[in-house]
Amino acid sequence: MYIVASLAIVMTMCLALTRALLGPTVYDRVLAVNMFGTKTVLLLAVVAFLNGRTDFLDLALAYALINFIGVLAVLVFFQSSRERAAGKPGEQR
Amino acid sequence: MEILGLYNYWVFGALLMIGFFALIARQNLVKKLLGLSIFQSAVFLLYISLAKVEGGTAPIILDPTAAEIFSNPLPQVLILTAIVVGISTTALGLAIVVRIREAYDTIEDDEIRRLDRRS
Amino acid sequence: MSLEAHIPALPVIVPLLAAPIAAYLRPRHLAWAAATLASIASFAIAVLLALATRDGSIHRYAMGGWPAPFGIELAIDSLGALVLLIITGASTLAIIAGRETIERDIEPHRQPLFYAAWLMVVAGLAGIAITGDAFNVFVFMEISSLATYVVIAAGSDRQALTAVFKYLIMGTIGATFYLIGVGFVYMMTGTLNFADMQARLADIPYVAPVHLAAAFIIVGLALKAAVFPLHAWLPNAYAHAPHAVTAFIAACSTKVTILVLLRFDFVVFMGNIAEHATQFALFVMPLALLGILFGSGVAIFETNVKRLLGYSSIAQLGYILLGASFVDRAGLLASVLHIFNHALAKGALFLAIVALGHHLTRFEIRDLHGIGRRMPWTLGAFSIAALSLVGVPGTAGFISKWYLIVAAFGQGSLGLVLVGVIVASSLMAVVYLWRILEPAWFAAADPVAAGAADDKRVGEAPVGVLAVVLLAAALNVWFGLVPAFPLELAGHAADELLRHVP
Amino acid sequence: MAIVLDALSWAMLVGGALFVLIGGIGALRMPDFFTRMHASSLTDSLGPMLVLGGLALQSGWSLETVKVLAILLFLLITGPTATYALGHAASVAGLKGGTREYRASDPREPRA
Amino acid sequence: MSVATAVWIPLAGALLIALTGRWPNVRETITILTAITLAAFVYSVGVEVTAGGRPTAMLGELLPGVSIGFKVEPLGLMFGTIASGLWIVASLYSIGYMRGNKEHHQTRFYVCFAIAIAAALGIAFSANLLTLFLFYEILTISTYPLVAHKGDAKTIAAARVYLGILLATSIGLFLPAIIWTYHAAGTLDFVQGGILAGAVSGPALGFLLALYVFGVGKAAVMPVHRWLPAAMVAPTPVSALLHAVAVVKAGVFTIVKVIVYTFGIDHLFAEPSSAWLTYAAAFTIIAASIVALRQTNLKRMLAYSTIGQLSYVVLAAAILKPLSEIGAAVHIVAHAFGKITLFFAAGAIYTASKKTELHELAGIARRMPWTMTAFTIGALSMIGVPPTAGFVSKWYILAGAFQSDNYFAIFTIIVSTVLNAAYFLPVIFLAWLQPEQTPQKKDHGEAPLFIVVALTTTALLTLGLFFFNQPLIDLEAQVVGRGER
Amino acid sequence: MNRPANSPPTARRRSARYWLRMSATLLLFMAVWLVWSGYMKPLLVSLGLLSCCIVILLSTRMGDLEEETGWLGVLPRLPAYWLWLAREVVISNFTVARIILSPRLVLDPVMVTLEADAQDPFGQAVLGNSITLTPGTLTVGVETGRLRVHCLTQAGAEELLRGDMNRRVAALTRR
Amino acid sequence: MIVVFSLFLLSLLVVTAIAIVRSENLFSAVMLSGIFSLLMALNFFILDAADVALTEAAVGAGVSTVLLLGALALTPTEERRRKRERKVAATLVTVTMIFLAISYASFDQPRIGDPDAPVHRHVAPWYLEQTPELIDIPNVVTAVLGSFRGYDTLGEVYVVLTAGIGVLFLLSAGRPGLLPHRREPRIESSLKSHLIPHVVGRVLIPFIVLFGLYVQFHGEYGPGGGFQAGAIIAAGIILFALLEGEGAALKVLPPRVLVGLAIGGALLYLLVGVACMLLGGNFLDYSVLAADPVTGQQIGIILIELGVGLAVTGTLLSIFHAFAAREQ
Repeated sequence: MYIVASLAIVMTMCLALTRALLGPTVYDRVLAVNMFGTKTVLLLAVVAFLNGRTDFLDLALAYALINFIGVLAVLVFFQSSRERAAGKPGEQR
Repeated sequence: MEILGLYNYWVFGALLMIGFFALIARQNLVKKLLGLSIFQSAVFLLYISLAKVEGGTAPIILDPTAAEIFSNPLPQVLILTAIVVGISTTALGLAIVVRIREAYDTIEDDEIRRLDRRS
Repeated sequence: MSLEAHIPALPVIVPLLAAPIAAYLRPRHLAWAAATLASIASFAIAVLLALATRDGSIHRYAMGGWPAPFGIELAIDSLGALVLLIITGASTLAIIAGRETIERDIEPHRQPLFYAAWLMVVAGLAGIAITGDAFNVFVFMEISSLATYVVIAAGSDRQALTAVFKYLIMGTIGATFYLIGVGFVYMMTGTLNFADMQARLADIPYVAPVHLAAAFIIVGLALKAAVFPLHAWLPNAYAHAPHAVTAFIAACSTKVTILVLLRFDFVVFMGNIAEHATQFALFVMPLALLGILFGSGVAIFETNVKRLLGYSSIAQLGYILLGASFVDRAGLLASVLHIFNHALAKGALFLAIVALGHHLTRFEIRDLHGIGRRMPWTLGAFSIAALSLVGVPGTAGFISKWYLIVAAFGQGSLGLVLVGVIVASSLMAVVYLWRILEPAWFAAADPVAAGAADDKRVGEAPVGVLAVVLLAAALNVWFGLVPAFPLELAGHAADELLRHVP
Repeated sequence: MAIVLDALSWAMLVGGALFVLIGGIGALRMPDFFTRMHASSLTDSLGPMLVLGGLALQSGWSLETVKVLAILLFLLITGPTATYALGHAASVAGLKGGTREYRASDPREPRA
Repeated sequence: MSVATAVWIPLAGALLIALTGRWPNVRETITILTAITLAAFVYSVGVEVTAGGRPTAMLGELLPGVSIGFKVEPLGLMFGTIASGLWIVASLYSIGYMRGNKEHHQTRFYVCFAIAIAAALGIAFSANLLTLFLFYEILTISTYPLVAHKGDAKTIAAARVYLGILLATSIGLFLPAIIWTYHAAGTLDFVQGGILAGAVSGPALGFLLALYVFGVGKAAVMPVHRWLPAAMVAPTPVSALLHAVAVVKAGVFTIVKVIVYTFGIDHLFAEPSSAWLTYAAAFTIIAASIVALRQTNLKRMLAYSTIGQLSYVVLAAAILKPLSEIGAAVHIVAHAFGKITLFFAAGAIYTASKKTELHELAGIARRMPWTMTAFTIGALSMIGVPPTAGFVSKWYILAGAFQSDNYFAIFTIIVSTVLNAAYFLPVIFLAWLQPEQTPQKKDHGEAPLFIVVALTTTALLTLGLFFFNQPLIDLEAQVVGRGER
Repeated sequence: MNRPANSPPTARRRSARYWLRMSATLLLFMAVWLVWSGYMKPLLVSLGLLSCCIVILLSTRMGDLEEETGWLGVLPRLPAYWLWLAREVVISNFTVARIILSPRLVLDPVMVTLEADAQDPFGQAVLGNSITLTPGTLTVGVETGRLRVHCLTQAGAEELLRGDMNRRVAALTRR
Repeated sequence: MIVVFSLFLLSLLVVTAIAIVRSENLFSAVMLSGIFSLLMALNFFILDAADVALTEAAVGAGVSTVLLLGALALTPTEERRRKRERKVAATLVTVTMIFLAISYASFDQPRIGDPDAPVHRHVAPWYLEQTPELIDIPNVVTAVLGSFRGYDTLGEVYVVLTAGIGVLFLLSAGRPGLLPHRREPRIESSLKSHLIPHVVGRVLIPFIVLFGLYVQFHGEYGPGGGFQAGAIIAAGIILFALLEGEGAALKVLPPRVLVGLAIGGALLYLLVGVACMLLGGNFLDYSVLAADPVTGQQIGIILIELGVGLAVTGTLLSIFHAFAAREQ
């Protein structure tokens, strides 16, 4: 059963990767990356059970906490590049 | 199955060469750095693949009396170090790229070369 | 345990201890002082080690107290001690001589960081020279490389940045190739210790991975050592680095990589791969010859003095490899000796450039016109070092060239061709150095040259700098007349390397 | 009891996997960015809930369970936040797709 | 005292000269005193050597089996004596010339001159090839600033040719030859009878010989002679140094020494592959003479004359007979005395009248009788007319050639003698018998006293060697290990 | 790690409420640590205590314990809300799944503006996230109490505007 | 069955790598490299390298994305591609040849997972056998990392420190101060105006830091250790900087403190080694730190891991601030 779950998750990862490759906008790619991240967390958890080493759930936990930072960094990046493009930095508070 | 046991090596080779290709054939400096990190990741994969023992598990011995098979800890240690080296190199490379951008206003290798020739 | 037992570990520990401290020290003069002291201390240790290995003994030190294949072992033989001597010596001289120019070229608040990076270079290179563990080499190679990128990027023009980026890419490729090679050898032997690898590689049924490993390691190290045709990063990196850095790096950094190359090839592969000696010779010798001719040839047409000397280094590396490619005692002896003597000559040349750098901002040949009238002592030292580079008798360069040609004669009928190449390259060296020296001594200062300062202010470099430069030149003469010490070390190094070749 | 729990956990695992997969398919099938985000939120909500819930049941009442639930909690907190960040960025950038503004007096479906 | 003192004396002199550069009189006094001290020292060594002693001094081992060291034997003693003795004369002359022409950088001149002398003595007394090579290179480098003394673009270009050829041949050919020898024989010491017997033979020997002969560029065997005419841009005392005192003498000395002590004349004689040397030397003699015939500039003519005369020595050495070796040694001395006289005369003419071209010399003997008398003696010595030194050496060379039935060499010597006469006699004729051209560049008399004294001395030496040659012959007979005549 | 000179000015005199909050947080962190760790060795527990103190210190410096973020007080009321939310999530998941799997994608995306009942930022954040968590609705902007919500279908928008979730969140985060 | 996974994930890795190289938008490439890193971590995990996977997670998902974006903010994001077919073709040929060589050699290499491969027969078994006895901690990776090959790890710390010094050195050019600082009030991007991320992020930060510390101190028992911990803690504080603005983060941990952490960590490690020397052991021989060698080893490992953690946190944060401070 773990296998089924993990296979489904891996399939979803493939789909997400396809989306990341297809784009078409950068937002789609970020979305795909985000999806990929959460799927990684799930897969790590499932595989930890599959291998019988549940003490490795720490890894999944780490991902759950950190993956989010990457996406927020992207947001800041978008915002700052927009500010730069607008030529009026800091205006958009 | 015998052949599949070598698949990791092939992926290692493929990744290595993809990274290498980006390093050589791409002009953008950030792209080169991305290529560099793929290049290094390939080596990580090689070492970690070496460490795997069939039916084994991560080398964390919670119960020394249980007769478990453990994967090889040594390559993992080496790669921990190598990952750190990789991120350090990338960080330094990015810093240089930022400075290059400030000095040349471009991060395309061929344009930089053209600017250098002109001066 | 007395302190004496720990001496093998100290060349690395001392700079590693001083580096972070230097980074945090204020004011900047303290940082310089700390770096200089650490450098001098390392040099003293290196001298002790060199004296200790004069009898051909190998000094081992088990890091963490763990025995060899399990823990990391330091193994200092005469080759390592010799290279260690070069590293620490070059660092000491360059950092003393370079103080004023660094003070001038780098903003005050960045100087402590610069000196910290400098010490990291020393520590990294020293770590490579003394370790007996293949992976440990990689770690210290990266410390030294990263730190080298930093100190080179301190160069004052923007081309320093592009040069250093290129170096970073090439250097990382080289180091990664090395790592792959080590991985393959590890895959086949299960160990990382050089000596252990050699012992275990003998009974391996499959050779293709080992061949591949040898290829990766040789190419990777050649890339880092700027062996022709993988030299592309070197000339610009030398040309645009701060002068003191060039003096330091040019004297030792590629040599250390060559040391690893020799260790790996002779200790690990030669004894185990059938015909590796032949392959090594067939592969390395043409490259060495081409490198000699190419480096010298390009140098003849180069107009920037520092880049010119960089190309000359490529040629000189060719000599070192050529000696090694003979795979006999005479060749290795010549090779190791040339590692030492080329470091002396190139180091002295670039130290003289540090001194000249007090008044010159650019180093096109025409910027040096007539500098001999204003800075006769400096240029005198430069000239002596140049003679040493050419291999004029009475200088250190002569000794190694002598041994190299003797070794070449030992190669039978091929020897004459080799001698021809060596001689031709020496003559080319005369030409490219002459292109600098003649106008420097005799020509009138070029008024168009933007780099030349106006006449009134130009005089000799400060006494301290001048003293270092003259010392370096004097060393070239000293070791040209009394070469017993490096000869002894080189002899033992050659024996030690050949011990593993059947 | 144990069998029931076991069966339930298997069911949850498989169901979760199914939802994750459907979300993935949706992310590929949907026509524009915002609608894709809706699909992906499928994989961020019920999918993890079921999968991790199944795992939690599997592991009985132990520290692992708590850890699994902690993961789930963090996922459920960070997931929507990340989605929000992305959606906000896209809408500020003017990405529209086929979206129209809602009008309360829509004749087709009178408000209750 | 160790024979190494012979090198240290001029070096110390150089240092003192450098330190006292600010006071010209002190500086020049030191120069002269050093020269005299050196000559006295060499004389003391000479007494020992003549008595059969071989004073030796080893400074330290440079390479295994090869030391930096000195060992005086007759050939070297002879060269050392010429160099040290003529240094006194040349110094006197230099003082007159440099002051007379108000040259700049005089301190540098004297310092380099002293270093060059030190190097020459080092070459003369060297115990092995490596030491010889070391001083050979020092000689090249220390004379470079002398050649480039004037410092203008043309001079520097010429000096570049000088240094380029000498350095290139020495590094490119001489050094490999030495290393080859070392590789083959395992030693580089100068040993009676040579060290290469049994080590190198056949065509390789001829090739090695070629490396030596052309590697020693200072011997100016064609085609590596180009540096010598180029170096004519130097001031006359320097030309004297180059042509008579040190440089070219060092070249031919090295060749003779290598042939005698490294190859061994018997070993070389037995090898047909060494025969080419005779032809090369002969070609150089004839060709240089013909070129000299076509020169219009006095110093250039003398330069080509030197090239020819040097090849006499090479030819003599190449005949490979004891008598001819003695002849070679004596010719070194004879040519030194003769050629230095000629150059001193040329310099004197320049100093007094600023004349350099041959056709300007018409009737000059009337204004400068001393000078031209000396010039005539020197020229006759070059041709080989008795009672001059040149006759003695040619006699021995011919005797050697007859001994080995080398008719080609005999023929060459005869033809070249005619050619020598053909380019020297017109000059003498012109100077003594032709009327003076008008208008004169400058109204002048004899050159300064220092110069006249110097050239008179050397002219007398040229004559003297004809009459008192026996000690020299006896000494050089030791070289080939025989007392016979 | 910490120097008094660099501390924010408020660090000098702390209110009683601060200490209360701090102890509560410390307890929470310690509990979390023990759950994660699972080792009861004295060394590890004391290291855990040390870690919690470090985190508290950092939190203080970041100003976490100064403001009324208020999420500590919400904890007791949370489970009930979660249960309700879980039900909503399941329902909407099925709805969206049906849409995705239908051969013809029947889509009618609309953008609505929702007035949040909850007044404090925390409540609004919870509301926003709850909306996003239920597939079919997606918060894309929060400004001055108004939420911009993207809905997959008109029906979803209607459902949202009915305000059930809005009310519950307001009740949850009310003090 | 796990093999199939492995094959699948590995293939995805290759696809992603190709996509990164082909992508002309650098931003997309960075996003894809995030995916690459996730896949890498999964592969490591499946290949039993939990520690490495955790490191890759901490570095790849958190730090390196942030750094790359920080750099991209200062550079153009579109790659200008010109037609250079000859170079591309030549490179492709070379690359293919090397690939073929590697593949050819692979047939002589031991199969992945083969328990009889030399790597599993020689040094590694000794580590697995001796660790419980000599060091007595469950995680053999940490034992090897901290003690058996502690010298390498010392080098690793210095590599990080060197990179940190280098980045500070490079990016402080032309402006005063150890870390480049700007005039107040500073103009910067932050997420203060974004309510939801702000609130959620602030709640999460203490947990991230706490988790980092947990990883730090449980390196002996499970996957983790100083480096991973340092990266996670740094990520937590970077999150604070993203939320509240970089200046606020600098107020919480001022530059001197950060650099002090980096340097102090490295020195701590080194000084533990020196202390061992002074106490009569070899460099980094922790056995002499306590009366009982095993306890000594444990104390030593905890101390050096702490050094690693401090150094990595300090360095990564310094690097982050250096990038963030470098405005155009």
